[in-house]
Amino acid sequence: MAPQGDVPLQGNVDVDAGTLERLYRGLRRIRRVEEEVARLYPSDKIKSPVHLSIGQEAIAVGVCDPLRADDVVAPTYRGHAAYLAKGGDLNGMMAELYGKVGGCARGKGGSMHLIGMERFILGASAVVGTTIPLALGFALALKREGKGRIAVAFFGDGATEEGVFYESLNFAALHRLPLLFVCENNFFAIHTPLEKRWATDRLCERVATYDIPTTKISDGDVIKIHAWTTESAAALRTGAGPRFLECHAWRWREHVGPGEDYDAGYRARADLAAWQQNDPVERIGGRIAAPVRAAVDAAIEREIADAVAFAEASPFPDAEELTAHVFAE
Amino acid sequence: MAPQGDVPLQGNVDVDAGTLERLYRGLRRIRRVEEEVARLYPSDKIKSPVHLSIGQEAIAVGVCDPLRADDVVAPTYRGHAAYLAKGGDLNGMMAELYGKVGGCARGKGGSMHLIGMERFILGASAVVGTTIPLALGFALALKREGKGRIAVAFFGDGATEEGVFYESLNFAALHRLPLLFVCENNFFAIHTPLEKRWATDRLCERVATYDIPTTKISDGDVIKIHAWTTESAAALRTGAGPRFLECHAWRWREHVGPGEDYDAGYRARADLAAWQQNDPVERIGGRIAAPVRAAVDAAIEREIADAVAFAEASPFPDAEELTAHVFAE
Amino acid sequence: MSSRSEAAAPLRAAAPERRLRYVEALNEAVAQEMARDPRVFIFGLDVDDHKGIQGSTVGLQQRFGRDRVFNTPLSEDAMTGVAIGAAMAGMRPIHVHIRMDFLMLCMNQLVNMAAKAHYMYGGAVKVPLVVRSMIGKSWGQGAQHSQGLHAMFMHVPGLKVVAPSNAHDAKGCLIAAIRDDNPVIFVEHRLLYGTEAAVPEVPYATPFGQARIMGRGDDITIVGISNMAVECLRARELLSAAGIAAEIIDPISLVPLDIETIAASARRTGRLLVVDNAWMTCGASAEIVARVLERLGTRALQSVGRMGFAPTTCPTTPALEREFYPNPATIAERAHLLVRPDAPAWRPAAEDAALAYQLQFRGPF
Amino acid sequence: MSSRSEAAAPLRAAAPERRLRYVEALNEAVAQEMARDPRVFIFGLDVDDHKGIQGSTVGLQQRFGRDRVFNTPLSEDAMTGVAIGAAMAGMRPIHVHIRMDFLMLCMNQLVNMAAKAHYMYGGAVKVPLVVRSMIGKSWGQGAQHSQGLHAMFMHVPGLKVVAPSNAHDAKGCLIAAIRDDNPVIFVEHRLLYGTEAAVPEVPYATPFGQARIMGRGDDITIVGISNMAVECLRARELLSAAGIAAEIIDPISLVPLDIETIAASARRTGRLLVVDNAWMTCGASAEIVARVLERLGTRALQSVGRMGFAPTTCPTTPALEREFYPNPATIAERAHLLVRPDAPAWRPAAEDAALAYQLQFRGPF
Ligand SMILES: Cc1ncc(C[n+]2csc(CCOP(=O)(O)OP(=O)(O)O)c2C)c(N)n1
Ligand SMILES: Cc1ncc(C[n+]2csc(CCOP(=O)(O)OP(=O)(O)O)c2C)c(N)n1
Ligand SMILES: [Mg+2]
Ligand SMILES: [Mg+2]
Repeated sequence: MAPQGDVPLQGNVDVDAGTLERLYRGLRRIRRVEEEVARLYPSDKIKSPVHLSIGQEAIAVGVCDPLRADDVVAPTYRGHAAYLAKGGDLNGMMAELYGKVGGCARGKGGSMHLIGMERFILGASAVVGTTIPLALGFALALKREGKGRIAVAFFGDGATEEGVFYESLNFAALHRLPLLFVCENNFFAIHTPLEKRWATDRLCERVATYDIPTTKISDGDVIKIHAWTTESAAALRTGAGPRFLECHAWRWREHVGPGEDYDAGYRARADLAAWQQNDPVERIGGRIAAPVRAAVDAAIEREIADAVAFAEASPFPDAEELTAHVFAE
Repeated sequence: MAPQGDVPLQGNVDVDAGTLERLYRGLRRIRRVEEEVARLYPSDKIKSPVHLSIGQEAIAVGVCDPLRADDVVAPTYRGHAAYLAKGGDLNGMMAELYGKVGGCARGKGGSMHLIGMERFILGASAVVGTTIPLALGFALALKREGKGRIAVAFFGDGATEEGVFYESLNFAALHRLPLLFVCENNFFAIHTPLEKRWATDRLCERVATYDIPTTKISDGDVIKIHAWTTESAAALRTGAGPRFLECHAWRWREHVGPGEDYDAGYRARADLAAWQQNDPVERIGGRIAAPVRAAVDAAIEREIADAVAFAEASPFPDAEELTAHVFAE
Repeated sequence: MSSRSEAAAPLRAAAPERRLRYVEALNEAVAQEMARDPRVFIFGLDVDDHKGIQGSTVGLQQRFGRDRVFNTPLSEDAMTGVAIGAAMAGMRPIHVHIRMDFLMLCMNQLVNMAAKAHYMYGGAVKVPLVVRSMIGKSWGQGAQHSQGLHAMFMHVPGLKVVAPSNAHDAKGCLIAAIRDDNPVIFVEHRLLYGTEAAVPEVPYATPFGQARIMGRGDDITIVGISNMAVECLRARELLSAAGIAAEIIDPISLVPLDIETIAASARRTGRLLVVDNAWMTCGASAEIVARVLERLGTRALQSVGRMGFAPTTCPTTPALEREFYPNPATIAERAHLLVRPDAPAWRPAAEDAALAYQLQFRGPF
Repeated sequence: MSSRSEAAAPLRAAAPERRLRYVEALNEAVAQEMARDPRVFIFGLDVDDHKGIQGSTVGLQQRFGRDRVFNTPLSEDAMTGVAIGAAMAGMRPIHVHIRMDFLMLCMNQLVNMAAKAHYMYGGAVKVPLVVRSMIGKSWGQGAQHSQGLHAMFMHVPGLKVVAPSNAHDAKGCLIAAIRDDNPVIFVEHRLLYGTEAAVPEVPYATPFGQARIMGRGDDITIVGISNMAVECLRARELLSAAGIAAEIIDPISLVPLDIETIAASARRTGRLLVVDNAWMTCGASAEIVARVLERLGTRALQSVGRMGFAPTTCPTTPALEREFYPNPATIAERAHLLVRPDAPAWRPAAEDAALAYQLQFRGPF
């Protein structure tokens, strides 16, 4: 049964060449940054736990590309992808992971608390679900402002089990807030599969009962995600209420840390293989002319090398920083 | 659109004469007890705020009558009706309202915290929604026990806005707990109407997405409520998962306290009149032979008089009681 | 200062002071700030109904519209997140709770997000948020409608906590809280709502971190928090009959805490009694006693004491509720014991204790 | 007691003691109680995955089945309600949280229901519930994964709070908590998980409200809470090099609190330092200082002090996190100052401080 309020995607969505290149660049950049983080990790230079998005990049990229620069996103602790896709400063991110004062949170936040307010990237939280209502509050402010800006809340499948998610849906719909709810359903919360946590998977249908139009994209297709966002963002800018997207995705690596953990037995490497077959980086990359792709790739490598150098060079915060910023002056 | 999992009631449900008499007695008893509480109120003998159920009696009575004595109910702070319908001791309730040591909570709880564990009436809470997951926990214990006992969680429309309600639905369905969710929808939370609180009224449909069968009864018909409970309780005893009932109802009096407050303007006296037309006490009473009815009424008056006398005679707790029961020994 | 001494007070030449009730002062503070600053808005359960949070929000929606004054669903957790998010976006929300006990539903947002955001994000955001919360007392409020939980918020760096004891400070503190760039937990005691004080019409901010000496004395320093400040003033009257001069200090704000004023007074009187409207264990009273002694050295004081809720859940029955709270008589008795440990036991006469309840603090502010 | 003094310890004739890690001790406690009492069950996020809460729940599901050992959705609030309801029904739940910070999501259930039910319902129900909660530290745990929030629970009557500092007490306290008819907040410090101690195989209950003197000394009494007890033992080693004999007390349980043992020690040494794994404001350290001084009278002690988290949010970067926590060197320095206020400033040598980290408490228990 199709839930009421379902927003079907048109059969064959596609994008123009410029968009395709942007999407590729976005996907590849996140992939490579996180691979680099994973590579650096054993060196003990990264100073906080990292939750990598490798394999899930399409969601952040597909959603953020159609946004305006002054739209707002609220990433999670698994937030490198959304941070980067929304234009977050790579130097600031890398230095933050290094615990350096040049980090986007001056080294005080680490990987789980990236922030980039100059790009309207809200700070992430290590407590699951906590930032959903914050995005709501931001959306309330944007609605009052009346300039057509919108907000996006990213969250995992696990976050939808927290009561605050439903409280947020109700309030967003009641006030017709310009907010996109984007659920990154990677089937697991840490190592626990959906079957142990969800009574049913009728999530979209449930959300639709708030009169929130919903869409589910199960194949991780960045073009579909892009199309949904383009259409939804336009609707929200002219006063349509909130919308909801559930995207299936596969987290390639372990929950936290740089490695894989298929030997732990809680999920099968065969599933990884299926998703890798479908890897958006390669799929979109394959549609880009080879020289263009090579140039994009090279630029990304330079940017990463620069960011690592920046992080290395940035000093640790001074001891006085310990008690700075407890209160805003 | 009929939500999936909807449990329609048979067209013409009815009950036998014995049940009818029990229902009448239950309805009338609650009505009269609360009228008496309201009458006593200005005398300052009642020592805690009272949230009367006058007008909403059909829900407690219709749900509790088909239950087994060892089934469990979790009432709310508007809980006199459920407490009495499940067989709670009237003396203990009246003395509790009086703040006397003979009260069901030794005077420490008051009207908002009635309890009757000997009749498997869980203690009520003054914090909206708080007892829903407690009923769940009790249901979990009953399921483990394996004796076919079930639990009932009562809650208002306002409580369905709290996140814990959704967390509870999910867990109950996931574990197929023997629990009936009963929402007493009286359209208001204190003075705030549903329109200011609910994005939509598709509540049953939402609950159904947990694969929880739902039913909505909009006319306050105690016979329908009784039929739903009879059928649902039987299903639960043999291992069916939880069920959900939404009952419309009208709170005749003010939110808290003994009086009416239609002059406040937040709701119309005309609505009261409509519900009073349909008053279950009178409707069911009208189907009972006059002498039987008179005998029932008289017995109720005697019981109430005895309870008031009991409460009057019961002493206030001694000062040492202040620090008794902080910890269980 | 007292009903008795007042009778003898000289008539003032100045224009009669304007007096407001605590709820009216709160209402005026919000109205003036909303008029001044379009970023201010107020929301929460029941703010726009006809009772308007005991009058403290009455008329605001008519004046400022539904966008800036609105009711919410029963969703304390998400609504607190909404407030924090809006604050980060540059608005200045006031979130109202009719019982402090309900803050337990939004502790995650208050403790893990509001308190920490400015620091955790390296100063990149601010959270100018006011959380108004009411403490209930008397007439069967009971276990879940009576708690003064300010200590939990004092415990967490990044939150300010204020608990004004009179209408004058209620207005000044609320204006200061609204203008503050940090989350402020604003503690209001229900029994103070009806009390009157001189409240200037012009907007003014009561500075945080500045305690007020409500009555001078040389024999003992008594710190009273929230409505306990008023109870302490009443105790002071009773003590004066026994020849004891108590200095009464209202800290007004608990974070930041004006420990200097309290310590200086205690050093002078040599005795310190802290009376809180809360439990004592890990409470504000423990903090004040410990901080004063750390600062002055233990030898500087002859005696210290704490009073607060009985170490038990709050009972509904008046027979026990009466014993649950400190009152002027028990405060006076305890102070007497601290001042004259070797004297025969003393209690104020019952009728004096009853009379003490007629006293209201009338300044100076 | 120390790595140094141990080398010189006489060989024991008795059978070699069985040593377990803290996580193993927790695991054994639960397994033994589950075997003994079919009402005991354990649940919470991640309890049944391959990591099994750092090993503390590994193997339990295989042994006791999915009905008694199970994972939950991310729904801390409702799951706490489930635990309380099941406890009221006569079961004995153990609810596990991998960070104490997450308890902020279920404060309503813990504070407004679990703590109060027995009292508020006049003794009609009991809530035999254990809430296991882990405090994080080091390596970028940061603002929301590092808080020691036991003071909030100590504040509320009706909750017991224990914070064992070693494997021996971890087992004994967990068994005692499971058998207790009241809600017990069980505080586990992550850095203690790998530490070993002698742990008898037979089930035993460590009595609540009985502090342990972990090392004798006459110059100063130092109370260390949770893993700070271990840090204080290390500080004691450093102090002994400076000729100062510190008495180290581990309260083990915070509610009930064995104030007698602490006060008696402080009276003898004349000095009291309380070192907490938490913030100080309205913390356990404030409470212990205040309670000891109320009990003994201020004049009984020469000096008091408190140490705890820096009054700030916990930063992730090690450059700042290092400064956030008390450590053996800073504790020793502070103790030295309290004992010899007029002596020239003293700090332990850096290499001694580093060496101190090899020390583990080995009893006597
Ligand atoms: C409120 C809360 N409970 C538990 C945790 C521990 N935890 C950290 S990540 C995580 C899984 C969250 O799953 P999901 O929302 O699906 O996000 P994913 O990690 O899969 O991206 C859990 C349970 C937490 N951080 N916050
Ligand atoms: C968590 C919480 N928030 C707010 C309140 C204040 N309050 C008391 S009753 C009530 C209305 C509840 O409405 P509903 O659940 O529909 O029950 P009703 O009173 O209509 O029976 C509110 C908001 C409360 N007690 N608990
Ligand atoms: Mg997930
Ligand atoms: Mg209602």
